[in-house]
Amino acid sequence: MIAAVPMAHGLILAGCLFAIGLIGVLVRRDIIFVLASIEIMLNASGLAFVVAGSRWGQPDGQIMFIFILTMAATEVSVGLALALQLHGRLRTLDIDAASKMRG
Amino acid sequence: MLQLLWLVPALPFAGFVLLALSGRRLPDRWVPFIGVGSVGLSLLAAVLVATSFLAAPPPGYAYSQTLWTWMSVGSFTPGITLYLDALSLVMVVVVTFVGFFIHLYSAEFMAGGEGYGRFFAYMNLFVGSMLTLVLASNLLLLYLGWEGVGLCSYLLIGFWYQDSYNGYAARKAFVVTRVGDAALAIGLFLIFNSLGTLEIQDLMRRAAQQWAPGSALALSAAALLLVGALGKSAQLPLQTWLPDAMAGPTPVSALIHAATMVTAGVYLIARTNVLFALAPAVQLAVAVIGAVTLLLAGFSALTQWDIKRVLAYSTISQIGYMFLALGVGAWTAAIFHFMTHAFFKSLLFLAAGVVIMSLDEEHDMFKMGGLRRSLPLAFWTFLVGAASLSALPLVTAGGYSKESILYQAWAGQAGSPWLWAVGIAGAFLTGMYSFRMVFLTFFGEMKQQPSKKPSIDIGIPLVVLAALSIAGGYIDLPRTLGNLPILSSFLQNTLPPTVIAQPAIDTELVLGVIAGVVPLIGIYFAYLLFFQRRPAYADGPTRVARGGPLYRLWFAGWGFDWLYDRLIVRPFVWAARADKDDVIDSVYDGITRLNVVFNNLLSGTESGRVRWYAAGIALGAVVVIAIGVFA
Amino acid sequence: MTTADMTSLLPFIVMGATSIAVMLLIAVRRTHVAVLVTTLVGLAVTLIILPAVSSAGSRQVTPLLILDSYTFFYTGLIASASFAVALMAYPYFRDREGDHEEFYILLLLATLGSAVLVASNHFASFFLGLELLSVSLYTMLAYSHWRESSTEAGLKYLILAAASASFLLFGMALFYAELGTMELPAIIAALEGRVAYGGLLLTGVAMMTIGIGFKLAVVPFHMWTPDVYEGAPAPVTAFVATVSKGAMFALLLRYFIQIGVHTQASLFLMFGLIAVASMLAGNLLALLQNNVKRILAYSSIAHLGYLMVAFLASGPQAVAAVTFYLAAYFVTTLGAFGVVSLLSSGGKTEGWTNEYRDADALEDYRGLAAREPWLAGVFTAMLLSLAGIPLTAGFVGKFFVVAAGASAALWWLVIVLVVGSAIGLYYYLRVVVIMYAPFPVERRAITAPLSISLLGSVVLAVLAILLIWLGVYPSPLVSAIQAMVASLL
Amino acid sequence: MILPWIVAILFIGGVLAWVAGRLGPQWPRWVSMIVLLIHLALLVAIWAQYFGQLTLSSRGPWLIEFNQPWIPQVGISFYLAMDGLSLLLLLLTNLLGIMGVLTSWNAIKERVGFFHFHLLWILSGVVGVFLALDLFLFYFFWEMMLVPLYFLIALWGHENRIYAAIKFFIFTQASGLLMLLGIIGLYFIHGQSTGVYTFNYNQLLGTPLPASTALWLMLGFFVAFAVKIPVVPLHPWLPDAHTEAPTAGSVDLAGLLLKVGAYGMIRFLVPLFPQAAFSFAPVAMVLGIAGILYGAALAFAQTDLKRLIAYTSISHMGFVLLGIFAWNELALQGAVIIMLAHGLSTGALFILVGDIQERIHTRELGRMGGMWSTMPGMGTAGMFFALASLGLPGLANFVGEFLVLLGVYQVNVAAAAVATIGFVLATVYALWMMQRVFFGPNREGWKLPDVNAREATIYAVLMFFVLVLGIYPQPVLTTAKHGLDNVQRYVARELDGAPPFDSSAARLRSDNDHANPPSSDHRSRP
Repeated sequence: MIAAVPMAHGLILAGCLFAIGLIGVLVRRDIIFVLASIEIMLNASGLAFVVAGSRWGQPDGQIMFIFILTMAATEVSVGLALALQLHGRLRTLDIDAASKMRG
Repeated sequence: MLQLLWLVPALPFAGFVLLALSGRRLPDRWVPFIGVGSVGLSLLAAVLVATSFLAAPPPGYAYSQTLWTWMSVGSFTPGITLYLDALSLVMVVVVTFVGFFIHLYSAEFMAGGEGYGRFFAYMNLFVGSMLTLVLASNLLLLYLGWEGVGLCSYLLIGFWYQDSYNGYAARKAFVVTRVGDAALAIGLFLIFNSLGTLEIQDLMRRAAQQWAPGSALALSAAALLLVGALGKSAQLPLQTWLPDAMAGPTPVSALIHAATMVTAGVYLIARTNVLFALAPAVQLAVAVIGAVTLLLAGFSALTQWDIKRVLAYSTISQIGYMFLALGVGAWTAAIFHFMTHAFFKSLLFLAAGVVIMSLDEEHDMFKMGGLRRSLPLAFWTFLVGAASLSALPLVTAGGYSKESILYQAWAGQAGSPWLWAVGIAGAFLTGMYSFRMVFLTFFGEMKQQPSKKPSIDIGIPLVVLAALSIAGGYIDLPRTLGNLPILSSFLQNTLPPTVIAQPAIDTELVLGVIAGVVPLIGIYFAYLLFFQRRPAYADGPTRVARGGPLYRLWFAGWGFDWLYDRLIVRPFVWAARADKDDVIDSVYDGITRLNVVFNNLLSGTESGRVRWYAAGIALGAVVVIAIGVFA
Repeated sequence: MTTADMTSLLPFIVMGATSIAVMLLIAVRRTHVAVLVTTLVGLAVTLIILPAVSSAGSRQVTPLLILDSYTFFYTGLIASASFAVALMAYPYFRDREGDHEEFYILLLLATLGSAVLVASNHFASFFLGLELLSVSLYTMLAYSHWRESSTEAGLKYLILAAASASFLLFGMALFYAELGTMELPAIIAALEGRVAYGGLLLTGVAMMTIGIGFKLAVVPFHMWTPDVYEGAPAPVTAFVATVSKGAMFALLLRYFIQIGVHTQASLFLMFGLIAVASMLAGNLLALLQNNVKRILAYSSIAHLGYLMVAFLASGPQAVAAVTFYLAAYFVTTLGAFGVVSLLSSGGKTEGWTNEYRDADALEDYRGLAAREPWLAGVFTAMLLSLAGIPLTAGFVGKFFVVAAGASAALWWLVIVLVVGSAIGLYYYLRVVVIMYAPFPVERRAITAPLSISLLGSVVLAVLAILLIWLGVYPSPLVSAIQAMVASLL
Repeated sequence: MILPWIVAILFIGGVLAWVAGRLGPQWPRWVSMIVLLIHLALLVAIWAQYFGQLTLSSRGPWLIEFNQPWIPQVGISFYLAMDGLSLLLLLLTNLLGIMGVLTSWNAIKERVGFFHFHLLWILSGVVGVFLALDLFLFYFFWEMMLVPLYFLIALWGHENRIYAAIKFFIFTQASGLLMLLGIIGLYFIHGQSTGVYTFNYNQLLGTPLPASTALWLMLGFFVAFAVKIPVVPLHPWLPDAHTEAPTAGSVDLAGLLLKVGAYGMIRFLVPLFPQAAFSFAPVAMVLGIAGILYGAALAFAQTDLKRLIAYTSISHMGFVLLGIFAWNELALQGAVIIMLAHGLSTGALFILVGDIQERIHTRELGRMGGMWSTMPGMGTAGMFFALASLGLPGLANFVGEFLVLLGVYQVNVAAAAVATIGFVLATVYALWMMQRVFFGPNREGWKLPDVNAREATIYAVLMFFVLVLGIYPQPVLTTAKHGLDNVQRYVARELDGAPPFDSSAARLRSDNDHANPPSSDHRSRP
């Protein structure tokens, strides 16, 4: 049985992934990529759940991961639908174009 | 008949209420009947009460009549109670007597003018308040009368309200006297707090028991009462308002600023004599203030060109004599001088009123002259008044009263030769300025033709007062001249007798002669300066402009007005005006501006861009985690 | 799953069934009124069976849900709120083009999601309920697709909600990693003895707070609120401001008060700073705002700050105070946004551009008292309640929150509350004054008379009466709440 | 059972007036007039009925009580009670209410019903405050009376009324919240120490409080009442609110709302926190004196007549603050008399300004002057009330101010002495106002109608009361005595061991050597 990977490593990996996703959301201007980075963030937390689950040897972590996957899917689909609508109106996918309201 | 006492102050008040309510509806013909009538009835009542008082003096030589308790709060229960004794009897009779004749005079003098009813309403209110002041048995009721007369002097000085100067003079009078009243009020608090009562007779008894002579309480109480008296009686340093008070109609000056109100301070000190006896230092201060005031006022009177301002300064000077008498413990002499002064000073004012009226409101003596043939009645009565003012010996009432003051200033136990010397110098000055006034107005060539002749209504008061200015003195003849001290012995029932240090007869004789001769010298000087060498100036103001610096200083009342204006009035007005928009308000405006700044700062964060919001959340996350984990 | 479990689950089942019924109805024949009626009937049935079910006592149904009187009280609150939102939505969407029926499915699903949130006893149900609510919200926010700002609002909310959801999940994961269990009672038991939480646990709680903080729109996660409130259609804004925040706060209360998270000094300070920041920033941001929806958005941030003060006080007194305050806040915010939505739906407001703009500019409200005295009266009552003036529920709510704060001697928080509400007075009164200002003559000609729908005014009337009733005689509700709280702690 | 009616009549009257507004402009005026007259009849009946028994021994602390549980779970009860002090202030409220209605008889043209609705609700709020003895109910009425007055100023005010209305509202509301903290703090401390959680005034009295918390709670109350009185640093809302309010508004504002603060101090602040109040007394007295002098100085400097009168009320209420914190029989009676006298005289001055403004449509002193010639009636009234406000003996204000200073002198000599300067400054501004408005040349050539019948009756009634209160204040004093004894009942008990908190009074007394007769031992409280 391969040597058990210590939980801390797993969590650190999940943390790095999470940070990458977050930076992606902040930096990217295209809606599609923003949605992608959100996906990364969600998967990072899913990974954390799986690692935690494996530490306690319970399936709960993986069940939560499945919930997260399904939810991520719904989010992205709704997100793409909204992006489509925005593109229809503004002819651009630039997220900053959608900032008519301020102040 | 003593029960009628309450009628004496009530009648003038009733007159005031009637005139105030009727307002403009009452035709001018009826106004004097109410105005003069009410004071006349009050005089009648006073005389009745006086006769029954003298005939059968009530026990303890005092009669007290309580109308109702004004207020009762815990141990503080002042009542509206009238107290009649020898002192207040003299005051009541003089006030009502002089008041009645001045009302008679003003019935004709003020006729035809606008606000005739209003004038008599205020005059009646004044007489009522003065009588309340004089008859009050406790200091609170005295304070009510005290402020009442101050109010009426304000209303009457500012009677011709169209001219804003009169308004200024009236406000000045009320504010300056109000300063004195504030001190008096503090005196009242001190007395009540320490003695537990404001009833004058009780507080004097308790003060004698509890306060050691010269103790802090006695000194401060007497000092506060003195400041109150200074304010009302226009003595140093609160005398600046009286010369400006001449802006009011002449009968007002005669009644209020000569005969009655200004002597309220004298009455207060005489009434609370025990407190002053307990504080010898303050009593000495009274004498010194009196002496200094009579000198300064005398010099100032010498330089005035307005006939009424001369009389105003002369009043300040004569009251200085009364304060001198009170200071040296000559209580009865002070009251005697008050009585004679009331007669001859109101006479002078009324006669001057006739001159002013007939010369179409001309006040400048240098523009008058040679009126003795055209206004004989005014001339002769004015002459009698001036003689009595300058205390011609033997003949005039003023002579007797001033002579007794001067004698007791020298011989009195608290007196001193210095005070006497100042008194004599004052007498010299009085003789000089009073006859300067006579020569300038009535002698020399006629500059203006008098237009109106005074009628009978004005004549009677002049003649009566002239008679009293002459005969008034015989009521209290000193030892050297017939020894008939009727008034003093009568007053001794209330006021303590004066303690004479060396009662030697010859000193009294010598002093009497000196007191008689000095005014004559003064008159002679006036004759030299103002009768033989006719002054070349066309009018008063040029005379002052040409006068030397000392002359201008005296004209401006020794610069007190200038000093107070610089010291108090200007800074207060500047400070108030500078802070008009309330600096504290700007503090709150500052707070609101701070809020607006924060608002702009924060609403900057609402940039509308999603990535900015995400950054906000990320930053917030870092901060929250940092605090959550490490704090 | 015994029959007893099923009966206590009945309200949730009914809500789910109604949404399905609505879907079927749309498939059969698309009529707006019928859909509305079914939704209302469904919600009404849920409300009716609630008291019956809650009398059966609290039961744990599957490790996910705990159905005690606390849950049923909040479910009742949420259901009645969405009932009101549905009634407001009908006149709002009636004369706008595009099909409106799907809105009610989303509304029902969102309500179900909130109900699950309130009943949550396990991280899984927490997450499921949250996502069910969020996803249906994305589309509700973007529902008036003919208006670009609505799509923008939906998109912004989606991106930020997803991001914060991932924070939440990561927090849960850390919790799970540390304690090995995701059930609330087990967590409480595990943390019972522990005095100092480990680093992992603290980070976990902090990460979860970020997710929850976003949903409650407390500072520093509040920046999305004004744009989303302004962009979304008025009834949806009402829903977001009340149900989504209310449900999340109920969950926060259940979880963190039972865990006793405030006993940790660092966490207490964290929540305290969040509360202070929200109270001050919320009020300060609204000061010079000229858009009514944005003013109400900022004011709701501030009100959440006030709620946090009571939450930090913790103990039965605090839970009762929070619950009453939430009830009062629901009534007031629904009323306020109800007026906005009614005005936006009553025909063409003046200055109409091609896209149907909601009546949210302050100028739309100038002289409203002259034109619509009753509407202006209701809106004034709601604003005064937000400001905490007597005769309104807001006053009694604020009194209970301050009492809770004072009882726990959180003097510095209570002082900030006083300062915040003093600042807040300014912009509430600003709106009130504009309504009673004289209506300029030149605008009078070009403004068509508003045809206010009967349905909408009935809702507002009921809300106004409820507001005054809670303000003047709140003791029945207070006793109900105190009974409910006794069951929770 | 009569007490809730006293509050409810005005409440319902307000709604009736609003409804009557639909029928026509003159209806609401008559409705509010009738409602106020009924209210007056009720009050006078109570006063007549209990006048004989106005001592604590005969009637106990409260003339009438009404106690009904309101929110029992939290210990809040609808507890109204009336004693001598509140009866007097209710009579003042009613009188000024009638004056407010009379003076705005034809001044208010549009939305008359709505106007009278607010007017009567302010009065019902104030009546509620004077009667409430449950601290929560007191706070409830305290906040409730703000809203109608806010609307009164914001809708019927003058030029920048919105600024003034919002400023007034925020000042009072924010300080009210601080008082709420005080109330709740006291509620919990009492609850923890005695187990009984209640807002009932009688039970909260005498709660044992540690000194520092007592001070903080007392300060919470003090700030709220100080904003209302107003005490100097917290006063800037008053001049704006007065200047912009319609005449009826400023009459009620000056006459009633200022008294609420003073009443609150006498009823709640000192009895609930006696030790803290007396350790705070020197500071409060300094603030009182500052109020007197600052108010008078600023009144003199104003160019807007109504603003001038607003500042004068700051000066007058400075005396009240002084009197309350001297806390002996004389000072308290004086404070009550000043409250009544200030309500009457300053209310009358505001009506006068309103009438002048109706005629010349401006309040600028620069444009007035010489109006006595065209309006002697108005001039006499103005003179009378100006003299009342400068404290002329024989009129009401003097009695109050003299008693206050007499009482304060026993406690703090320096304070009394400096406050007496207030007399002089009062003379300065009162006469300055008369000069600028009525005397002097008629530069603008005003030809104005003199006082008409309605205005004359208002002035006559107010003059009558000011005069009677000045000449024969005894019935008012005995009624107030009942209230004040009731209030001092608790404090006296607390203060047995209190040191004389002003050394100067003690030093002065120790100087004189003779033994003092008992009367002057002012340390023994009644």
